[in-house]
Amino acid sequence: MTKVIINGEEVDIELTKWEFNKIKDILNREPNLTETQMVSVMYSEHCSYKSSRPKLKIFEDAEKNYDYVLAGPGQDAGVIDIGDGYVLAFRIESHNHPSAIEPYHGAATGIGGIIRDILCMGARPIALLDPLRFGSLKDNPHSQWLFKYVVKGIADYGNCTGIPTIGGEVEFDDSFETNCLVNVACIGLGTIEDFEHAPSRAYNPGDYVILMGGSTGRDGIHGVTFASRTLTEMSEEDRPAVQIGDPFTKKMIIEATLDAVKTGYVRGLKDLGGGGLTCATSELTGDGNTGAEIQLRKVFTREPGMTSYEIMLSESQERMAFIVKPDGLEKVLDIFRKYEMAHAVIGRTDDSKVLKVFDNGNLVVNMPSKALAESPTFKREEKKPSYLDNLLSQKTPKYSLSLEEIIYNLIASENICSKEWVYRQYDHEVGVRSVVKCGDGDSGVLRIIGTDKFIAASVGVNSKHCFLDPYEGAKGGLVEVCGNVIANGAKPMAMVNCCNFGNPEIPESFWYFSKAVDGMNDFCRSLKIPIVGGNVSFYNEDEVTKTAIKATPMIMIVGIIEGEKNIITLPFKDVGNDIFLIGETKAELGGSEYHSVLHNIEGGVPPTVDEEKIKAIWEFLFELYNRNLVKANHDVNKGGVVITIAEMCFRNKLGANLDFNNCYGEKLRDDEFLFSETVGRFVIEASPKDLDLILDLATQFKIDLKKIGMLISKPEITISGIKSKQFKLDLVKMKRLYDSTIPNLMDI
Amino acid sequence: MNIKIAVIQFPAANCDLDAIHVLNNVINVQADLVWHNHFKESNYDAVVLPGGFSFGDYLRAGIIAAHSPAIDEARIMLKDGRPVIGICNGFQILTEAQFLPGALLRNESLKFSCKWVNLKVENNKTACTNKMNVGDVLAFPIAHGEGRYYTDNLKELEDNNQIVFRYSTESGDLTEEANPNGSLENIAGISNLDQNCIGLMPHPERASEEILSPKGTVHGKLFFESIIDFIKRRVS
Amino acid sequence: MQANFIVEIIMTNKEMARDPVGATIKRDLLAKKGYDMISNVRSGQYLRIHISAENEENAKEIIEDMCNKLRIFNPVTQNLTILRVSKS
Amino acid sequence: MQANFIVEIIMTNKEMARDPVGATIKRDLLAKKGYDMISNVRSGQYLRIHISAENEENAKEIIEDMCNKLRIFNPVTQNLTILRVSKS
Ligand SMILES: Nc1ncnc2c1ncn2[C@@H]1O[C@H](COP(=O)(O)OP(=O)(O)O)[C@@H](O)[C@H]1O
Ligand SMILES: [Mg+2]
Repeated sequence: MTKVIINGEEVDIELTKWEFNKIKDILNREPNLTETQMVSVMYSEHCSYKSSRPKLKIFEDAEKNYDYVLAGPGQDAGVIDIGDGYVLAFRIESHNHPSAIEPYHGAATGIGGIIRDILCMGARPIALLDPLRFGSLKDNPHSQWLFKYVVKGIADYGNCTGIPTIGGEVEFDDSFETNCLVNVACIGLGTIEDFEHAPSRAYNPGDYVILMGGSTGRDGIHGVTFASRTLTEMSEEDRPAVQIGDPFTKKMIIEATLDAVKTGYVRGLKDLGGGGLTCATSELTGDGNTGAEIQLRKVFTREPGMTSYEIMLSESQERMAFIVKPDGLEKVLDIFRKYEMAHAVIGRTDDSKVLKVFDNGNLVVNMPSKALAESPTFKREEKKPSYLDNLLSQKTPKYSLSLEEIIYNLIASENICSKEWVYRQYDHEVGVRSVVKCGDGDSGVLRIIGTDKFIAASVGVNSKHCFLDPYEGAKGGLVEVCGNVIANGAKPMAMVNCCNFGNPEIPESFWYFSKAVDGMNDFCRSLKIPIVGGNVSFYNEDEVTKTAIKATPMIMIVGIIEGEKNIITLPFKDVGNDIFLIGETKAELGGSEYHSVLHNIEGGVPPTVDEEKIKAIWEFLFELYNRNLVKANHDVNKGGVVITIAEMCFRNKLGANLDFNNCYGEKLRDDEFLFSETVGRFVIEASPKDLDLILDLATQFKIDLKKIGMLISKPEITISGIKSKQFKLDLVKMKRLYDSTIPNLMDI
Repeated sequence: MNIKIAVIQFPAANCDLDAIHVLNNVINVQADLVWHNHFKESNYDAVVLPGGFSFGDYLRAGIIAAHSPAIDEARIMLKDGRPVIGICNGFQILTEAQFLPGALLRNESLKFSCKWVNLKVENNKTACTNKMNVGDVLAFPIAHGEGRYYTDNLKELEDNNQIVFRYSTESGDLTEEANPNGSLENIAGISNLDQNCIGLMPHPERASEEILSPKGTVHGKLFFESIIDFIKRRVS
Repeated sequence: MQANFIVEIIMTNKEMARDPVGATIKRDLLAKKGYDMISNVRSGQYLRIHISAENEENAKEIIEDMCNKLRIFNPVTQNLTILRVSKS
Repeated sequence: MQANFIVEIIMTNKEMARDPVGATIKRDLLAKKGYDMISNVRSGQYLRIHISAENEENAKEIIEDMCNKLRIFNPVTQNLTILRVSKS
């Protein structure tokens, strides 16, 4: 907080002295209160990325390097061309802080926000995904409360707007107890034509600026950056810090917006999110190299007596700004009338490159539009935390339980057990596109109706791995999430990420961010995956204990499958088929579920990534797919290979005889092999008649592949070829444990 | 003959385009998406009230839509025997508009539930079951939070053979486990006395194509083909 | 002469239609222990309506009539209670 | 000495927060049906709790405590009003 004198009155602002002086330089005069507060919002970390922007610069060249990338980082959403005249728009965003104090509305408005970002690109939102993090559920009513209402908030908002939630991920770890993570992703489907004629910019002078949707209230102003006492006489308790979502209005906005875009008269489109009208008007004109005159009192407000900066800064939900060609005004307004959506023409663009806002004839804002859109940046210090070396050198203790007891424990653990309790609450089928549904594959697969194309999407990252090594952990996250879409037959096309970290002003917290960005960047460049967007959430740090969340660079991958016959699913299909393990297993138990569930330790060496080997495995898998050799596929991650195989057995009530002879050498212990979380491995099912061909191809592609067993009709897994004596697992029991963990904790 | 079906777009209906897709592209009949304020019954042979969250389900699922002018138009169709079909939210609207008896209450679990269930056909004389047999077990998905059917007049429903579908096991048993929401007597769908108005909670439009359905079941198609058949027989 | 009133109404489920919300809170209480002094929980929907009317009686009448006509409550499953009418 | 009481409570969104349910009922139902004497509708949840307690004050306290502890309402966005405590 800085104290400055504006109009003879002392006010607290979030800007530094330096920033405040910079505005004076730009304006060549003293800014007034409204202007100062607008700048202070636009320069906030949330809107300006002032800590992260220097680092994120390395992501910026996707549009240049990949011709199918139509919009890269910097736009409201990444957009790729998928052929046949269609584009996909997608983005992931965090809504952590609001959800931590009001899980239901916090999560719901998170969904509302991400939907608007996709809509801005002129695309119809067709899928949502929701990677989440909470403290451990067991004996923790607070975590249970957050989990229950975050899921309900997402469900109520997503279901009502008719967008299927096709996937997600949940991890429970005590570092998230006070700072839960609610990341939400949305995918939109549009045509190239609609995308091109409705950019998030106002390029043309003389166009109308229209506000449409919910009314503007005082809610959310508090959520931005500055002290409230200058705002209104209302006391603080009277003012909700968290917004109330209205999915019904949102659904109407989606339909009205898409209809309006179809007319061809909409020449610019922007949602009102953080920073409200200030952010929308300054970005539309700043990026479009135009200016605008805005009549503030045309904005329809919910409460009487709102001041000019309250209107400019309100973050009321469910609003969109349109830039409309003069000759299409009535056509567009007719659409809003049909849907009975409140709307107002609030101004016009011009070529002044200045944003002028009038309040009843008084000029209250008069600033170059670019001044707001381009904020200064900060270089932050980074330093590797001193505790890491100790943690990394932690050894895996000897185990005392039997291997089968360990596996029963693992499958029932919160991070490995079934997440059906979550996805049953989401309508994951509305839209009649969901071909591989929640639980049937590693990713959600949607068809593009009218083509023989399918898209697959998955989200995730392993926070425990990233905590020990953010560079390798971020890469490992990419391997896993790409692996998820590949397991369903899709080629990874593009990535977006959501960086969830602690306080960037603390060098140790910034180090995590910096290393994770490097990891994502290096991996994506070597595997040729464009990074088309991202979002940063800092300050996920407990102020009392001064501890940050485990670093979580959340990753979303969107992939494409050409042709229905190339879709692969997770469940094992037929008795007698062979089971293969692809990829070498290393003693990588650092940050594993085995360490935390069985030994209650967090350390050890986490998995590292060898890009060359990963690439070879992916190419090999696509070769198998081309030849129709794969009946089922699932990537190996938390809990290790036996857990993976059990999950594949459940659906069709099959079992497996496994023999791990030759799978690992003298140096590895049984637990190091069985519970290793080495990334990039897959378990596949294939017909025995193809055995020789598969082995030949594996040699040809120089990849590690072992036949490890066969499918049987009895619901059990037998394991031999290990150093200890062979043992047997009861799959009926495993399934019961797998299914009941979360319901037992949540549905008391 | 040139059959025309209207699918009503209530504010925040969201299975409207899905129903249009199936009717137009799978069943191959002409189906129009009609905004609820613009609907005129005289143009159509049947009307479908699709799933979704009309008016956000605020106050009670279906109640605000039940006051839409589209319902007055649909009432004319109801009276002269043309099919009036309500799927999910459409079913809720039909009960709130009193086209069908009873009410749909919050699921016993208080949670929204999206999953595939089995339905036993109890009456194959209705406008959307005439291509099925009594006792057939169908696979349809559900996706609702307020689907618990309740009536204070069960006996009348049973006596008049108005129960069309019940939740069952795969082998057709009407067990408690097979009941996904606590509905009275496992009721999933009912009809009016004339059997031209049917409401059901499950989604036939999500079960009308092979690629979306469990192996060997495309039962939603039978539902829509029955409607077409009923229209043809009614006209001739 | 018109004046402004507030009419508050409550809609609860009839006994036969059950009340899972109330039942769940009750079950929750039992599980949490220490709340065995609570023997029953019933839930309902609450609406507060601002209306201009001639007098309290008239305000109440309009709302009652409206609730019946528009089926603000579902008579098959719910009971309606007019909680109170007050000057606003 | 313990006696039986009924505590009735109402949870509503804070006054400054939106109430999409109330707003929609007013705009899309009441206004369209000609009830333009109604200027505002706010919605909420109602609970009626049977409790055994020492006295009214004590009954009230237990319920307030319970609503907070069990997170039956969230003070960030909602208000809790004890409507009345009565002997049962
Ligand atoms: N938060 C969530 N929302 C929706 N679906 C989820 C969520 N968490 C998990 N799922 C679904 O559960 C299934 C298994 O998830 P997960 O265990 O994370 O997969 P994996 O086996 O790839 O690790 C997937 O279909 C996934 O999309
Ligand atoms: Mg996976």
